Amino acid sequence: MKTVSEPLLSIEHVNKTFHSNKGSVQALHDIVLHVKEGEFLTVIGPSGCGKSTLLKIIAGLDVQYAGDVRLGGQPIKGPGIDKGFIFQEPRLFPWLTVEKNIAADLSLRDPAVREKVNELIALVRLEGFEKSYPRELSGGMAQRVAIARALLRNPKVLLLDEPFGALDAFTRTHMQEVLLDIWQKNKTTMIFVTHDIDEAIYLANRVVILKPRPGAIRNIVPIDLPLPRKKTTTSFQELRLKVLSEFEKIEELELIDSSGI
Amino acid sequence: MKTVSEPLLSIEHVNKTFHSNKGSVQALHDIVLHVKEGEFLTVIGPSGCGKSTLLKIIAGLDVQYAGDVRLGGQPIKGPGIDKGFIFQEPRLFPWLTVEKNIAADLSLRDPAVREKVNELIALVRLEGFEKSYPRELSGGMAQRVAIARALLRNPKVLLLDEPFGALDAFTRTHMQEVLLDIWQKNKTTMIFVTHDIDEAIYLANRVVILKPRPGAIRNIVPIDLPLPRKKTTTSFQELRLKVLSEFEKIEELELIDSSGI
Amino acid sequence: MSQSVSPAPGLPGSRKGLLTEQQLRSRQRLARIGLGSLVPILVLALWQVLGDLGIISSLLFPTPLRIAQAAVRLAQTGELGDNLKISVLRALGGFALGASLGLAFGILVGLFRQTERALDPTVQMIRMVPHLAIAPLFILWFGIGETSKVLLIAKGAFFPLYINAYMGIRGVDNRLFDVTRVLGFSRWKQIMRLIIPAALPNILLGVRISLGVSWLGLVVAELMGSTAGIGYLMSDARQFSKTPIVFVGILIFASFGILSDALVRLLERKWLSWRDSYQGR
Amino acid sequence: MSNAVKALEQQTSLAERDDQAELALNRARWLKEKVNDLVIGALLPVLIVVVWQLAGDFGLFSREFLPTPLHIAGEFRTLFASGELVQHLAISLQRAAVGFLIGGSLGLVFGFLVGFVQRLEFMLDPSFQMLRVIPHLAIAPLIILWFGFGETSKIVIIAAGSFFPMYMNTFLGIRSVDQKWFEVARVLNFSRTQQIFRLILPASLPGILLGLRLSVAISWLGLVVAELIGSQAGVGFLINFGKQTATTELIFVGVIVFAVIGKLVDSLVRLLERKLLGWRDNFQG
Amino acid sequence: GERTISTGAAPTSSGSNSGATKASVPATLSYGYIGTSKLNYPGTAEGWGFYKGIIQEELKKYGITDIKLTAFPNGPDLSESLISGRLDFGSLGDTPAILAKSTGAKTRFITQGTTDSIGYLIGKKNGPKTLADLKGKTVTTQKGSFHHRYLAGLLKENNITDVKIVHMLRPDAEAALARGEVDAMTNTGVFALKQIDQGYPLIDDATKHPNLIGTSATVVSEDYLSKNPDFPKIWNEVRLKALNDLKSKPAEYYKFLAELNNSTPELMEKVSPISGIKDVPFTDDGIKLLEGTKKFLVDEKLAEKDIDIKQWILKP
Ligand SMILES: Nc1ncnc2c1ncn2[C@@H]1O[C@H](COP(=O)(O)OP(=O)(O)OP(=O)(O)O)[C@@H](O)[C@H]1O
Ligand SMILES: Nc1ncnc2c1ncn2[C@@H]1O[C@H](COP(=O)(O)OP(=O)(O)OP(=O)(O)O)[C@@H](O)[C@H]1O
Ligand SMILES: [Mg+2]
Ligand SMILES: [Mg+2]
Repeated sequence: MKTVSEPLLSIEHVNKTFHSNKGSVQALHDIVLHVKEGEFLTVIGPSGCGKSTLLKIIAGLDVQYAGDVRLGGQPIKGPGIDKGFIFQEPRLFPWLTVEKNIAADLSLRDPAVREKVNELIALVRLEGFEKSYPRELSGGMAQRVAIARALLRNPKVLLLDEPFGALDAFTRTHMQEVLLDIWQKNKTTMIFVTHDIDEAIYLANRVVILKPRPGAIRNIVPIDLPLPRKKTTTSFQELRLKVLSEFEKIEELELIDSSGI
Repeated sequence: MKTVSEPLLSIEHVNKTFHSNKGSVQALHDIVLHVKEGEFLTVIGPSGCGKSTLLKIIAGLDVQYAGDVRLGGQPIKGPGIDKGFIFQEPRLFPWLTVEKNIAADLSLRDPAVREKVNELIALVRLEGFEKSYPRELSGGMAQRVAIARALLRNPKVLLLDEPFGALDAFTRTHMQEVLLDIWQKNKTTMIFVTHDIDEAIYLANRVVILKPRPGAIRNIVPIDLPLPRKKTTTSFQELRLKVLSEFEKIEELELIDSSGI
Repeated sequence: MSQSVSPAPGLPGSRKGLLTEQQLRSRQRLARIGLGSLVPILVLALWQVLGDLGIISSLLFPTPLRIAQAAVRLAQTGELGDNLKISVLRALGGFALGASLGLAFGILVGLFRQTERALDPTVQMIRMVPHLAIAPLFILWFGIGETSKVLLIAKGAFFPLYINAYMGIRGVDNRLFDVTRVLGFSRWKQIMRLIIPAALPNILLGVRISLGVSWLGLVVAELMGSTAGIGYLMSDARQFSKTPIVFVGILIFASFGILSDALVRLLERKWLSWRDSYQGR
Repeated sequence: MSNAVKALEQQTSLAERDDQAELALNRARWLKEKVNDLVIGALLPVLIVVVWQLAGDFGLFSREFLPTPLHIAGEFRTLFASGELVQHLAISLQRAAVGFLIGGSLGLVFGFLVGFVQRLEFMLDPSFQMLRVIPHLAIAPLIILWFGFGETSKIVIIAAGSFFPMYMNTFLGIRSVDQKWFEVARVLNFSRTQQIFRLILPASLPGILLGLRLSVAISWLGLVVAELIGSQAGVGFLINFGKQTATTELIFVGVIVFAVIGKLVDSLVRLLERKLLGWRDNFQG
Repeated sequence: GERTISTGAAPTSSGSNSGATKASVPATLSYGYIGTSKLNYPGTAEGWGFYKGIIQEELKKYGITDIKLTAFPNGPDLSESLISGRLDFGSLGDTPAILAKSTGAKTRFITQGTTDSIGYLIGKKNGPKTLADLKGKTVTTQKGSFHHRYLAGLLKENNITDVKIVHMLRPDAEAALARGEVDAMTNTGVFALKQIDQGYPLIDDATKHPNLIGTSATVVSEDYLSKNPDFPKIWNEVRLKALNDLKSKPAEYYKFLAELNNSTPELMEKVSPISGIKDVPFTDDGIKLLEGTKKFLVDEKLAEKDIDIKQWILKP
């Protein structure tokens, strides 16, 4: 099944089942996926289909699965500095201020760190809140802190679990540009979970569509539009329809035309 | 300033400032807003502009503000069963199963409650997870439990803080329909915070646009489209452009056309 | 830890997962018991050997075998069983009284700032009053019957539960409190569905400490004119320099510690399974 | 409570207030609340003392066992005037402090180790749980055997008492740190020390501080037992001496000193709690 | 492992000249006594000697430069300390000393300082007045002490069998008696007098039963004796010196006692008269009392094993 050009990340026949006393839930079923270095992959799928689970397995946070996951040819042993992760919830440390949350294990007394942190705070537009505690932040602000925290470390692979979910349309657009910038500059490999189909197409090289119960890959749609993309172009709209129709096959919804997703 | 026809909810010159040892943040500035009974109001605005704060004040969760807020002519003393609230995060009780979280203080042994809970679980599409604990749920699933919990009580006023933020496009559309259904059936007054401009226009009688620092009302756009609405109609798109341009005046973004929000 | 529990990635073992997990769990329990008894067994062996070699005074420190003999003798005469029964009843009675009051007051003080202000300073002061110093007052007020003993034990059991319940409640996340307010929980429901479960880890810790303290309180309580009980047995044996019996008492105390601890752990496993907290590595 | 605050706010909020005024108001309110706390808190003790004195004056109980507050005050004055009390107090405080420092820090360290490493938990925790319920009085001879009857044994007794609450609360504090933060720490590649100092320590701080409070209390109470053998000074000695010579006033002076100092130290820890746990958004009653 | 039999021979060589042993004598000596006080001295001749520095001065001549005094609340605590080797010698009541010896403590008995420890039996108000009234009643005592021995002996002599004896420390017992919860209690010296003053009936006291009087015992650990075989002789000499000094200033002595016990010199003179302090290590009467006590403890199965008092006593 291996592709000829060695992929950076290879996921081979991954199955994952959660057990509890009430029974078991199969979250992932025979997932096969290869990601090249520097690729931007977006993942979409219905709520509860296993996107977060997949991301956690790639991050090395969850090692109780069947199958084989390799990064750069090596089996993934655990999380590491080379893999950045943005959780679905902000998960800030409540006892640390914004800037300390971003610095996390690094010392703010190090001028290089200090400078980078300040830069990132400006990038996520949180100037003036450096010394605030998480409970003093709004939902979107907390999420931006979490993004800044992951970006600080310049990981080789960045795993993002709905990072822009709590952001308004404009902040979101801004953050998308920031992410694309970083991607192009650093050649970071991105795996990005989102619920926004436009966002998925706007950012990705390939869109992975998952279907639920058990979570499995429904289809992978390559996006070959040149950058920068415009959401209003016909080619964009065509791809959008394609992704939507794939999605549609999963769900039995007839609301699409009326709600005009 | 009072309108002639007595509004259900009247917010008069509300100011809210958060104090901390690092200084103070004015979250709301001179907010004046009147909501009629049975109205569907959506609130949009940049992240951190004070939407959640406003909702909490209306709910009676936050009483340390200046100004006057009245519900049905009475000053709001505190939260109550007549005002439903869906928080920005799910805030489920981690020690209760899904069905018990939805029932919350009601007993599942009561057949009426039982039936209603089962109905709601079906409505938010969580069949099979009745006995799961919150930590076994995905982000979107948890949010749907929170929605079901608020819906169970049939409140007169429902305050929703980005309730569909963690849902995929299709589940989201489904939930929008569910909400509209309830609104039409029960004549619930809805105040709905969202980041999705389409959603805001699709659901609302009026869209309130807030601007940040300090949070103040930028404009209120009445939506007079008949129900059911279609997002693809020109009138919808016109309103969309209007809301966008109002929004645009707040932010200094030039990305709009390229990203095509 | 999690690393070693998982089936090695790459093995197609999802079907077998359940089985191995159970096996692993029972193996883990065995390892746990084994590891747990390691230290006591080593200590006992060393103790016996040193005692036999005469390195430690067998008068002050009778060897485990002699202690065992004394225990067997006491058990055969029925003395041990009778005294144990009385002591357990006293300790449990005192614990039940003190702990339930401690819980009730802890909840009251934790819930309402008004009661906190009025009661907490006084309670904190009483907490610092030593048992031994006020034993005569207890006798004067409550006599030397069971009442005073149970009350003295209850006094000891009160505080750990009080303070843990109180602090547990004050540690409840305000965001969940807001949820109960929005959902219009009654006070009672707020206590039963939010406060108790949220403070449960702390409350159970309080129960553990309280149980230990009640058991320890026996020693002082049974000094107050009693003719039976393990505490009495120990102090009596000390008066007559019967050290092995003192050690039998100590062993009973120790095993009670283990027992009560296991009990509360069981409760923890049952009631706190919803938690997803750190388990050590 | 909060309604009162609201009313207060509304009264003054007609005009726009600047931050300065608001802050000053906040501070004044805080001060008022503190004074209020103190008054309400003192209400019950004062009431008890008054009833106690009156009951004593009416001869409802015998002075032999329960002297009246005035008598105790008299004894207190005598002891204080002669400088004895301060001396006893100084010695006791020193013993309790040293014992607590040793026992508390050992409790902290072991709580940490056992909380952090599951294998150590399995190995050590059962033994600690056994040791926890062994009465001091019963093992006094062993303490003498090993540590004599000088300062060492006193400090050992106090340290042994203060070890366990600290140990148990630290252990529990660590074990209730939410797993999701550990995931964050792992993703951010925290080193062991960083995991301890940036995650576990702050997250388990509420538990540790509670342990501190219990532990301080026990080291203080342990003085009575510790100062039973071979001591000529200390508050615990005063109590024991009072018992031996049937000087009830002396016992009560000791008890009251215990209660008051204990309460003060406890308040100190709570102050620390407020300082260190400012980041928490928890229920305030 | 009991190896107590052969040791009787060891101290027979005590007649050797003191100069030879001087070098091997440990410079520190630790002494234990019963009773908590602010001065950290016991009563009687020993206490006086320490208080006045007489004993220190004398012992210096024998190479003992450092003396540690330790107060104990109870006899058993002191015995345990002796066994543990933390104490070299100590003074306590005869009953706990015998009890410890009978369980195998390696001690020798060197001085019987007083033979006048009087136990009092105090009844509750409106309670029993005579010994016969005690039938079926509850009496508290501190078990293992000389009052226990007194009470048990008293009851036995009078053939009163169905009395419930409960162990209680003195302050607790006084409270129980005040409450009327127990019918009688045993007490000593000052405290008994105080109770009688308060109107509690005195049912009996040991002065009426000379065979039930308690004595005190100074015991040395065998371990220490092996290092300093001359010690019994030295100690008794030193003690005698202190006693002689004390006898010359009785007023000062009673004041000293009063300070120790938080009491008055008058009361002290009454309960601990100087006349009670013996100027020889052992008297025949004293040994007889001791034998009686031992026999009683053994007969009552309070002591584990019988011991030979003659063997135990080490006459210098
Ligand atoms: N710890 C767990 N224990 C048991 N079941 C779990 C656990 N975590 C997730 N699941 C189950 O696995 C499935 C996939 O969950 P996952 O969080 O991966 O979904 P998701 O695709 O991220 O959904 P969402 O978009 O709503 O976040 C769900 O059915 C969920 O109930
Ligand atoms: N408890 C608090 N203490 C101090 N400041 C706060 C607190 N809560 C909110 N704020 C501040 O108030 C402002 C408004 O916050 P709010 O949560 O209302 O924003 P929001 O509009 O809901 O944003 P989002 O869309 O990101 O959720 C923010 O600047 C925030 O920092
Ligand atoms: Mg997810
Ligand atoms: Mg918000």
